[in-house]
Amino acid sequence: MNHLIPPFDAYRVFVEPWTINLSQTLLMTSIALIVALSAALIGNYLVLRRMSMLGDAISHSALPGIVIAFLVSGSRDSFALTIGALVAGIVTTVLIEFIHRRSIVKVDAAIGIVFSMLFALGVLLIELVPHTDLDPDCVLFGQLEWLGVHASSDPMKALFASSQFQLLFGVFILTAALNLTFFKELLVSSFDPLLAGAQGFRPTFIHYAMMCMLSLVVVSAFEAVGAILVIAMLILPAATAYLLTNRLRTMITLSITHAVISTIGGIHLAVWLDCPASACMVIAGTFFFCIAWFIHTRPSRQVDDTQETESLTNSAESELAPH
Amino acid sequence: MTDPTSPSQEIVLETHDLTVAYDKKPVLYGIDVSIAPGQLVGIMGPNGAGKSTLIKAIMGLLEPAGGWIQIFGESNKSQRKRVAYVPQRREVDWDFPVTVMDVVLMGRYGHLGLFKRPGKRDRDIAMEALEKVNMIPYAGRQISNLSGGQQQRVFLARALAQESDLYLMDEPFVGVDAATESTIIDLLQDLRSQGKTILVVHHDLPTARQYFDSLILLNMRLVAYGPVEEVFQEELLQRAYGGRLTILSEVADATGEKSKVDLSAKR
Amino acid sequence: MTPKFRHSPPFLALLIFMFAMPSEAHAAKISELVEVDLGDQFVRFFSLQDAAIRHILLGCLFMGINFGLLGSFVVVRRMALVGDTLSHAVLPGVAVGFLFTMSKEPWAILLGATMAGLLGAATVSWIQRSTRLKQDAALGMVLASFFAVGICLIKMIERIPSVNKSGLDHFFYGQAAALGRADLWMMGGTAVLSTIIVVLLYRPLLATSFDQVFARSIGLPERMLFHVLMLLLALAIVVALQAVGALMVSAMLITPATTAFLLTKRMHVMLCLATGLAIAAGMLGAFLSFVGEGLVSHALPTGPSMALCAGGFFLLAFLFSPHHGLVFRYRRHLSQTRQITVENTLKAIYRAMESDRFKEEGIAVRRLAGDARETFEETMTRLRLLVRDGLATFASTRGEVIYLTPEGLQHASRVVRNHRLWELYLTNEADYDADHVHADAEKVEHILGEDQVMELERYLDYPEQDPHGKRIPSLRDTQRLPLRDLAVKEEEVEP
Amino acid sequence: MKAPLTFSLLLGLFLSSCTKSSRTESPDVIATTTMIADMVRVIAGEDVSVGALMRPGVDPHLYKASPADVSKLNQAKVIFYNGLLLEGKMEDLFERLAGDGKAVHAVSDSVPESRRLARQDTEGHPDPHIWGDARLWASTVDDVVAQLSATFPDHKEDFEGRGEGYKVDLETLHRWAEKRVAEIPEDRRKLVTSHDAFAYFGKACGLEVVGVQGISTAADPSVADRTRMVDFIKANGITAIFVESSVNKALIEQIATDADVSVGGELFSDAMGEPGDVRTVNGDSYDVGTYIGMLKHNVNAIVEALR
Repeated sequence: MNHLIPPFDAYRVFVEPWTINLSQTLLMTSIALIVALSAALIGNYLVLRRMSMLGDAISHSALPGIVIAFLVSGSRDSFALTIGALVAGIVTTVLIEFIHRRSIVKVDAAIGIVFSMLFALGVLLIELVPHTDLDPDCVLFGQLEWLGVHASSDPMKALFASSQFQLLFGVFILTAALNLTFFKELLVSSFDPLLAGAQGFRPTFIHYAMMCMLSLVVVSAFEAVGAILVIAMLILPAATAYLLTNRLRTMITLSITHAVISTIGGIHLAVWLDCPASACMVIAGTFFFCIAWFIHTRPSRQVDDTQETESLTNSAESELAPH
Repeated sequence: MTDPTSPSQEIVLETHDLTVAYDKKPVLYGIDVSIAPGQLVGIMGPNGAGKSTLIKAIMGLLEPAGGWIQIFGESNKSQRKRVAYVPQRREVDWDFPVTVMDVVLMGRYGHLGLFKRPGKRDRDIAMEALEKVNMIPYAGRQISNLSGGQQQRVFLARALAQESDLYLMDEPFVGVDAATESTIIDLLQDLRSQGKTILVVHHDLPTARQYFDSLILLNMRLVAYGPVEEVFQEELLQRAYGGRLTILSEVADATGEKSKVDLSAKR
Repeated sequence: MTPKFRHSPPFLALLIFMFAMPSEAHAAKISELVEVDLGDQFVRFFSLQDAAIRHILLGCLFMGINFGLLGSFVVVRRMALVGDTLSHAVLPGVAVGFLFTMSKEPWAILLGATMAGLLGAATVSWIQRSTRLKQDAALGMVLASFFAVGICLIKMIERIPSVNKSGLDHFFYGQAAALGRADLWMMGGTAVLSTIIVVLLYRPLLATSFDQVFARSIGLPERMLFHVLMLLLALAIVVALQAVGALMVSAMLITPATTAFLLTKRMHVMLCLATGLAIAAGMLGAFLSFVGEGLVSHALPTGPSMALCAGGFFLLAFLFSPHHGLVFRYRRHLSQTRQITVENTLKAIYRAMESDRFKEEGIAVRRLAGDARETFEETMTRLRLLVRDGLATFASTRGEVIYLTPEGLQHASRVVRNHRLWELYLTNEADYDADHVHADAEKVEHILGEDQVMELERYLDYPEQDPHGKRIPSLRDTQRLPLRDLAVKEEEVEP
Repeated sequence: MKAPLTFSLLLGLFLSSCTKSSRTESPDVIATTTMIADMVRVIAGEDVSVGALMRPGVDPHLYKASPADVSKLNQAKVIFYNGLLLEGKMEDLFERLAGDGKAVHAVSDSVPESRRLARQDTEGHPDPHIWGDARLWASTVDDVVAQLSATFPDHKEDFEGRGEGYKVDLETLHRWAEKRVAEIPEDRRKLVTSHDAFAYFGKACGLEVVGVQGISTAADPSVADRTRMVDFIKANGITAIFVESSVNKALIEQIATDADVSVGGELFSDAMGEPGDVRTVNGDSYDVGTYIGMLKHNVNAIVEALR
């Protein structure tokens, strides 16, 4: 068992990262924080709009985009690949919306079909087109650790100069700015699209703008946390905050707090367990979610039993008549 | 067809030959109404008669398949700020993390435009609206902690905060307690006395008579429109509620089924 | 079945190629070493001489049964993404299964994975029940959290010395091409189990999937049934995962079931159809990947081919399904638009003839164009449609004059009759203003059926005139032709 | 009330543990794969501490780093990696570090273009599995010695001496391997494995190597590959095929069943065995946790199965 879980050594876990390994911790933490914060900000609306799994879909279907970008640009240059992934992400959301709107297929099935088909297409393309040696794993699994490795005397300066940091930071600023500027539009179109439409806010446009942001966040996070763990970073902070508060503003603040503490907690957990930091961040986030789950009491409902019944019945399959 | 208002008055809402279709299946046929200010109008009819559809079309949330709608003599979309809408309660997610105050403030968003945030004045207006519906003590509550009647009052307060001239309400009396019902109706009458116009989708025949000035009887088409006393006749009600005209609904089904008859096909 | 085709063509081709091979090559991928030919591959696939092909086809059969049946329930319950969640959530189970025996015992790993899958499904429903979080958030959280725990566990296992633990994470990269007898036994077992349970519990499962509250109210153990479904699903996914990989699980679970959902409205039909589609997609994918190499001279991976075949079926259903297919809807739209054009043209001719009191048999095209306020050519285009349908003829001798054939006249009478009856109906019975009815009748005249018209007529007490005072052609007019009769009748109507 | 209590408890625990523990030692030299680490360890001897990032039995394609690995890299004075894209995206990192002036050295740089083998499926990228050829591997020793000497000049002579000794060992190993492979009848010198990791090995020992998959272990092979491989095995009368320790075994095992041949054993391709795992074949004992032991294991397994 000692091999499995290293003994807890407070000095190694808490002191070393901030003393002898200071610069590496700073590098990793700053990147992880930026990613976690952008994801948490957009995640709030995903959870409220019941579209959490779109993050999963986009992260899978980025593969064909990356392959095609690789074929077109002929380089492994991360900028080109990011653009490819981004376009694929947007195509995914458009396709999902198209299938969902133009047929009786439900949203969840549309998501599942679109992403699995696009992923299959990506794998097939890799095999079909000669001279690609892209590895799906390589593309979709990121390593936060690599960003912590440094050689220069002033690692932070080198970090700020790196294109990857600039991309992530830009995405973060954009997400934060849009969140602040369009808070009320996002709020009203998520809560009551009819009212938003009646007030002339164009909920469809807001939906697609949000999907673009989501693609951007997911794709830019690939290198840092990988395709699958970014889903957790989208959903966990929002879900945790959602259990603890009844106000969107507080929810956003709490989700940011969750993102920050699970990032820092996760990095220390990773030092202790000697495991990948991104996975540990998710585990820490899950832990905080469980705490919130434990302490949260379901708001007392006076009348809503009927309402719940109603919504449950509504969700039943009306098209499918028992014969 | 009788027009309950004198022609000299400004017309708040006018629809002409309004036909609305859901997924190309017509739900409303050729509706003609014109409503004068200061009216409390009930919209009544059996289930599936197109009551909510009419309201959504007036709000510009549904594109009419034929005919037109004018609000204050102009296109309905340009007059959005003058129209307030109270949706059915089940149309929103009551678990959404917003407080009563937040919801009422949403009523101000249409006036704020894209970049502005609600300011002190908006808050005052929202408070005032809450006061009118006796919901001030609940201002900080999350909306899922409210009873059905309270939720309805919140929606009403939101509509009040919109400071509109035309109010469209979709079944505000469904699932609310008697106290709320009387609060709401008092408020509506108060609004009417201020010269506002209110259209209310309503279900209950007995109360309709005492609540409204005029009634729109719908059953896919306009059965009757006029002052309550005129409309409240056995024969008209029978026509609205006594089953849809079978052929009309059959044809509606047929158009829905063959959905692609282009309704605007060139003649 | 040992191969008896010792000297079959592919074998010979292979031998020849072996001798021609450059001697200095020291390493190669098999697909570059051996060229194959389209025809040979084709014959070979259907001869079933290779264990590989027999295995993959059997695998498709079992997987199709599993995923078709379970996928249908998953899709109608709107939890299509549970497949994706479970296929990621099993990772910690793989690690725990390994830790339990400290070796890569397949049974321990399978058991651990199934347990983790079940735990994941239970967590999803637990989160949904005890919080106000919705299903999508629960699914996403379970997917990523379990996966993260799995990654960490596997990293920890790497540190255990002197145990052969390499390749634990290969659990996810099941390769369809590597399907073997052991996989087939397990897949077959789960397929039989799923079939038995779905058949036995069909009605309760249907009831709970359709309306959970109702099912609970009539005393069905709704939660138990859900867990039975999840257990079957977890088993099916785990077995399929190590055989064909995570991608295939997500794709094959949802896609055929959704395709079936587009094609039928009956649950039992949907179950059969989904199963059939899943099997067909798998087999077709295997076939294409096998034969396709002859075409592109490159290995087509089997798993993605199968997934894309399932996607192809979905696309076909999406475009061509009789009720919902986009293309059919569009085609129907086109043909209806054409029919409407034809009928409107007929009506215009009828009206022109009517205003002449049916004295002239032919109508000048210019006049029609003038009535419709369109150019001569536009009118001619419309008239040519009539001629093509045999409803009218041009009189070439007297310039551009159009004559209705007897069929054309009948058809025209029918349309006009529909139009006028409907106008009358709306005015009399639906309280329409007279100025509204025309537009509506313009739409309805094309879709009124024979029965509806008769009913209308009876309802209106066999009227003679429409609200505008025009004569409504009678049923007999639409069946018999002589134009002179019409002219006579027109005279009678005139005061 | 509980929070301050918990906090002080935690703080107490934290402070008490501070005093007890000492700084964790980090190796001076870091190598990515186990093969490189072994070579560097032999050359460095006791003078310099050497660590490996990847653990035995870990497929480099699926390797995931932890913060400890990062601090190892950051504190290392010299880093050795294989190069030629064996480490995938990590190579971008190493190039960046090299650009920043860190002593980072790709072992494959010592292999001249002419001796690099092209990969069949990807143009322009040579095959990275250079350790398969003991002589080629020996040719990288000089550069490793030079790199180590540059960083630790005090031990220059020791490094050189041990480097020369290792080269001799590798040469001996190569001759031994050639001799062993010669025991296989010439027409049976065909090595069938999961993926293309044995090209250098095959060339060095005179074996013809055929892999089911290409270089990447994560690619999805097709059924046609399986049937073709079966044909190939039957046509050539091959008696045994081989699984690799770090690659999914299912496909090879299935092919063996299909073609009715035995699985000759497990070869180490992208990672070595556990240190201390000593095997004895024909009275010759070796530790498969070392490069020489690993190669001997592979050769013995192949020869015993194909002979």
